[in-house]
Amino acid sequence: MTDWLGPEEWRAVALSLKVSIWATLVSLPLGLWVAYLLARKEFPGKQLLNGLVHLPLILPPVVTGYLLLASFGPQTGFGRLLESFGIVFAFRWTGAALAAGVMAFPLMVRAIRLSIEAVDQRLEQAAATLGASRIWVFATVTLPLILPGLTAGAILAFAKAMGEFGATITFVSNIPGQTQTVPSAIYAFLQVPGGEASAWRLVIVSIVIAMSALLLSEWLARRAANRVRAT
Amino acid sequence: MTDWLGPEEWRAVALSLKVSIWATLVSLPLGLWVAYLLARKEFPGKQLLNGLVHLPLILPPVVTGYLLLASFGPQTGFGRLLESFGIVFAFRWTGAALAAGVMAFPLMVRAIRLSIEAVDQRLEQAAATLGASRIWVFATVTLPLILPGLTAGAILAFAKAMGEFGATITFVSNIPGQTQTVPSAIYAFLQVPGGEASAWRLVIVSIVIAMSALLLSEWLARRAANRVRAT
Amino acid sequence: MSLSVTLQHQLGAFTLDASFEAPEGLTVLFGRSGAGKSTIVNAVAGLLRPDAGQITCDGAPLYDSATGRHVPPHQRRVGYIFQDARLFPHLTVRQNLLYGRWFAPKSTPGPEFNRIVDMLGIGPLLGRRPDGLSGGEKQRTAIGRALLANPRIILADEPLAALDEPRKAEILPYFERLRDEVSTPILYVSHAASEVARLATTVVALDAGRVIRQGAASDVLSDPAVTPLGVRAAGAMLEARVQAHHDDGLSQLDAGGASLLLPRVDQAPGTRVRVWIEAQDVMLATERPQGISALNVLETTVRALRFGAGPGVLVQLCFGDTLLLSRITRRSADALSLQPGLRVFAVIKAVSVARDAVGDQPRPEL
Amino acid sequence: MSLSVTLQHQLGAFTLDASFEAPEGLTVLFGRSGAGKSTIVNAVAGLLRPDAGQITCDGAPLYDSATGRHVPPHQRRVGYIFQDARLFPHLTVRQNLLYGRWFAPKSTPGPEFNRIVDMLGIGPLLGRRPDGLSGGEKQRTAIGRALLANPRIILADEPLAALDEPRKAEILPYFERLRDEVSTPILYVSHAASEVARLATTVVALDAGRVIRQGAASDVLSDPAVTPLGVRAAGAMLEARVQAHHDDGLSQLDAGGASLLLPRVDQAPGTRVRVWIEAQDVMLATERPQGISALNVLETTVRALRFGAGPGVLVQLCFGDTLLLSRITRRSADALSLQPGLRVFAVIKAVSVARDAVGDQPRPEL
Amino acid sequence: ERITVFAAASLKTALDQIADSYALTSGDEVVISYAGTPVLARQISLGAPADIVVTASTEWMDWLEARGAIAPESRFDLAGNRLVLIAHDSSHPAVAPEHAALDKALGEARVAMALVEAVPAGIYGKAALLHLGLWERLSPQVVQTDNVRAALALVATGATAFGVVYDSDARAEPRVSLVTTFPSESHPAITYPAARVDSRDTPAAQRFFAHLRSPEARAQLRDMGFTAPPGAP
Ligand SMILES: Nc1ncnc2c1ncn2[C@@H]1O[C@H](COP(=O)(O)OP(=O)(O)OP(=O)(O)O)[C@@H](O)[C@H]1O
Ligand SMILES: Nc1ncnc2c1ncn2[C@@H]1O[C@H](COP(=O)(O)OP(=O)(O)OP(=O)(O)O)[C@@H](O)[C@H]1O
Ligand code: MOO
Ligand SMILES: [Mg+2]
Ligand SMILES: [Mg+2]
Repeated sequence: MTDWLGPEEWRAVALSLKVSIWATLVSLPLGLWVAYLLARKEFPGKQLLNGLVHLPLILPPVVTGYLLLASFGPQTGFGRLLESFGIVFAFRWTGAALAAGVMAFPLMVRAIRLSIEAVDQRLEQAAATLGASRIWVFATVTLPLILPGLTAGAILAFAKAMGEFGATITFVSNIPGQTQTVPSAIYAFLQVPGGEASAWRLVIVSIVIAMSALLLSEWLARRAANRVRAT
Repeated sequence: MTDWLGPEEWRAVALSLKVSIWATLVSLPLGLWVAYLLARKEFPGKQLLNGLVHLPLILPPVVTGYLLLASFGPQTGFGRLLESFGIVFAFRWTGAALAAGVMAFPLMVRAIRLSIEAVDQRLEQAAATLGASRIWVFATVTLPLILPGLTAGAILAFAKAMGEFGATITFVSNIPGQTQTVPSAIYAFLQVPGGEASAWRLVIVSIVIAMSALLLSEWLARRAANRVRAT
Repeated sequence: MSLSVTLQHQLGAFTLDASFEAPEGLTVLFGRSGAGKSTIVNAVAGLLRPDAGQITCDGAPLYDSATGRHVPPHQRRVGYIFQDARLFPHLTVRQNLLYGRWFAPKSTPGPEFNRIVDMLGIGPLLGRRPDGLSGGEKQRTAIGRALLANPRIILADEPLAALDEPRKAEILPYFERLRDEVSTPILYVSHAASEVARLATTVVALDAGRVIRQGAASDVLSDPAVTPLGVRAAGAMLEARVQAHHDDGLSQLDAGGASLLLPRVDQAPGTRVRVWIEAQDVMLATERPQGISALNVLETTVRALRFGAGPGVLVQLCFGDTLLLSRITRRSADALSLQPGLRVFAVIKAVSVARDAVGDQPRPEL
Repeated sequence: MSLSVTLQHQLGAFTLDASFEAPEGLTVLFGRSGAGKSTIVNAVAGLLRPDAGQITCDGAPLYDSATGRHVPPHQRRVGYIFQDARLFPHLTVRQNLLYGRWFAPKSTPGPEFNRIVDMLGIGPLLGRRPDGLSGGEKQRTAIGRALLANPRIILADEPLAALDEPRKAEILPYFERLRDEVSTPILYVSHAASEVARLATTVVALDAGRVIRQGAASDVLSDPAVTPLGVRAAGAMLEARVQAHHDDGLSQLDAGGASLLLPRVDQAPGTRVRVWIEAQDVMLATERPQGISALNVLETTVRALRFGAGPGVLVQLCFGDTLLLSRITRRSADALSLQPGLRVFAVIKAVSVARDAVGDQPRPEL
Repeated sequence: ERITVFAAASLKTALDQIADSYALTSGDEVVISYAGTPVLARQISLGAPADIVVTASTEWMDWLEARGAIAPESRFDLAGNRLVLIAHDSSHPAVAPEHAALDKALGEARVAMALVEAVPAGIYGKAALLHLGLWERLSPQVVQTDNVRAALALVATGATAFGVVYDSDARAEPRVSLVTTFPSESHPAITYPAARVDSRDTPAAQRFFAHLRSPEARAQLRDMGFTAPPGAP
């Protein structure tokens, strides 16, 4: 594989993996929390939160990228504030992870939310009567039961993150070795005369990674459905 | 609103609506069929079909656009064949609809599939014993029961189609009034000095349309869940 | 008009190997849980394809493993009444009722809509959706839906099991009417003795996938050798005629010449009814007891005794053509020196005959 | 060790306004469907917050609308046994059993794990997951799980309702043992008369959200004025002692001085048991009947009569301190000129007392 | 009648103006799709329905010509341009176009450029920086976009501090200031060749194509900061 892919292609693959894994892992706790809120709580602004979460799914990705740039860019107050803590997103791989995470977030939340909704709340009641506080109920009953669903959601998000392009290129541009993810590299290769061969190699790599992730996720989701039922 | 939006912006909105509505309506029967296959049938290659359906969700959209161009472009054999029947996709609004439909397809199928899986198959058995053949069972029992879920899936697909950018601009370019959808127009405006105002107006329009569609779809999905239960 | 079933089927460790005929009237398929009742009904409906056998309805083969024939469910014209009503939630009661009509052959007109609606008393519900109906109303609608599809046979798989007692009592009479007013054969699954007693024309007793006894209800049920539901559920079905209703809430019936006093039965004087008397409610005495609360003392002759493993004995009695079962202890049987031919008095408390143990009697075909 | 409940709560059109005490032992909350039983149990568990009232367990307030106190469920230390076992599907039986242990206060050690496992006979299941367990095994595990959380009170909401008869018979003895071997008070919901009869130390009868009667089980159940489950379920609970087992499958018991012959009971001679005798199985005679199959003829005195709307009469009888109920027709009552004080013979067929109507008797606290 | 033009992104402001005034006098409708040159070229080679194409470099037009996508006889050079370094800081002082001064001015800041391997503005820019000996050091700071106007937008919004764009772009955007103009010998000559697409030869397209050569159009281009095509008198 190292032979088959050129060094630049290889770097793009490595970067994309890093970006997608980070995007997935970091957004997972937040996704879990938001999915839980949406599945279980009633509060004012719930539909607004729901809309906000879905926004990246339906907004043009370029717009999402510009919104990110306008929020986290080095010129913005917020960007400077973060920078004083040593956190920089714009034109960094961290920004690519942020963009990928934001774009994959709705898919992750949808999947986790479904698995939470499938959990029999009577089991949670039973745990409460046995002495488990809210947090313990969540940790010992809800979480184990949604684990396959959670994993499925995370993997779907990972696959989506691997393919994210519009928001990424807008937010962090296309700096080889720093922010040039596989999709950006494919795009760049497609613009260079004779770059098609490299582009198609990367397309194959991303299809293979995404498809494996996807099949794994579907399989886990199906297992989840079988497991969560109360007994 | 006609005053607030300039004529070019207005044209982009009208085109995007047309493209998204067509994309949704035309892909709906196919989406229904595929969702039904995935929800109810076991056949060799099922996981392959499932992967294929999901591909646009996880592939870089630009790649999807290039694949479309490579399949339906006027230079290709298939493109010429279609053209001899008067069907042209590349660089036409029809192509924008195709791209949008392909990109939105996985979301549509996922939503419909869930609603089909929620239908109590014992109701279908009951219908069969009452004399309804497979097709009639589908038309008189399954279809009415999944109608809210179907609508929810269609609306989600519509919202996604409204935001589709990467595949569209690659497949049909960005020809004002012909293939310049709202996302392409936003992209174009963002690159014109002083074009931000127009861009943000279009962003607001697309957020409003997409959010309304989304809330409607969530509401329908919730109604669907309540309705499908056997009685 | 009859159903003939011969089936072999393997489900996991369970083997079904059953053969029976369901003639005119209502055939109750009964047996313990897991005996294979639902499997048979599903095979008749075509929802399950058995490994081997033949199913013939009215002469028409529905399934024949020899020829490979397997008529799909929607062409079988069976009216299946499920335990859970399975009404279509998106249709009104009227639309549910008429659902089968769309597909029923136009050539042979089915039962009239209004007649069925009246029979089931669901006129006021027609515009409503199943959602808001009570369990009993749902099940009545499901019965109507099956009937109006103009089926060649009605299948009912424990249609009352999910209902509570008052609801059961509400539905049972509809099945009696069905049996008496509709000429379609009915295959009815139950493991409740009282339902069997009240409804069955024919009884097919099933145990572990095999038919252990089949025949006319009164014969099978009064046979002390057949207690597929356990001795505690043994009893006899008496055919009787209502004679008079008394002011103190009792009704007088004539059962094969003997007079029975029972808590008020609903039928008008002159009506023929069937009465289910549980074996354990029948006490025996060698002398006519005096000064006792029990109102019914019948002079009978012992026909047979069946000693079981426990301390009880089933005693088959007869008066005229009528059979009766009594369950007493072995010790009493010895003390009374019971043996076939002995004349004994059967003592039956009026209140021990439950209201739902009295039902309309199947009428000969109209 | 007792529970005191006073509640007002509005649920749609339904108003709950109940107040009762559950002392030591097993208190059965019984009443028709919709009477408000589950609502009360959920309020005690803290799963529902009532509109007003107080709930005190063992002196500790769990809920008090006056002070606004509402202890959350996980701090109440109730052992709730649900109708559906609600075992955690991702944990083994052992882990399910030990779940409450994680959260139980370490200071007051709960029942010993092995003792509970032995008592419930679930030793062989410990390594398995709930998935593959039978209904009865699941329910036994659920009972163990509740016990091992070392609760101050056990709540059981129709824990047998979802089980079939053999399974019910399998679980009932465990609740008897619970009542007798564990000193925790138990609040047990049921609307099955036989469970009430077998298990209750105290009975709280509920109707339409109100407590209509509460007291010791034997008093309440033998009161002809209280028939919350309908007259057909009326009966009396006799306290008896097993005297001998005979070879012909009968057991001899002593009930308040009178001798009873019943189908074999499982307990050893000397054991105190309770026997439930349904009112409709008791026949009355003014003279001692001769030559009859019934083995039990008790000399009793009529204490009270209750005439209902139907043709029946409930007659309360006593012999010594023991109360008995008989249900006969009004006509017989007239014919026998029954009135309080009259001496009558109560005739009870041995076989009409079901096996599951005989249970261990609650023992005084250990 | 409608004429469709595919044009390099940097022509946006100028060509829009030419098209508007042309539309007023001729009554024809001119529809222009702007994108980075490689995107245009590739789409045209795949049959995009453009009547006229204007790229920002001769290479891509040669590439199209080699594929037979354009009418070779129609090809002519429409304009030239200068390459500049711009800053977001409106008061950034001018800097001489030489290694030391630029090195100091740019420091560690991000520089927005079009794709340096594919898009003409990026190719020219990389050549200029190479020429000045700055490429090696600067390349990790270079933020690449798919066309030059996207790079301009990054500087205009302040997302990057500097950018390499065309002089005409810099003039169209008031929020950027000119830092330096790269010497013309530091990069290949900037040429905007125009051609008619071979398969689409309508009279309206021919009329507008002719108009592009008119002195009026040239004047409008000149006003927008474009130069005469290299080698033109
Ligand atoms: N899919 C299956 N796989 C294996 N065994 C099965 C399957 N379905 C049913 N069985 C077994 O077949 C036997 C007969 O089942 P069936 O449902 O016909 O019984 P039944 O008489 O209807 O019982 P019930 O009164 O409980 O409804 C049972 O032992 C059951 O466990
Ligand atoms: N969420 C609710 N909204 C309105 N009414 C309710 C609600 N929950 C329960 N009820 C009503 O409250 C009453 C008491 O219900 P509850 O479940 O306590 O009865 P129950 O005695 O436990 O009955 P069962 O024996 O059927 O379990 C019923 O009439 C029921 O219809
Ligand atoms: O005008 Mo270009 O093709 O972005 O250099
Ligand atoms: Mg069954
Ligand atoms: Mg309840």
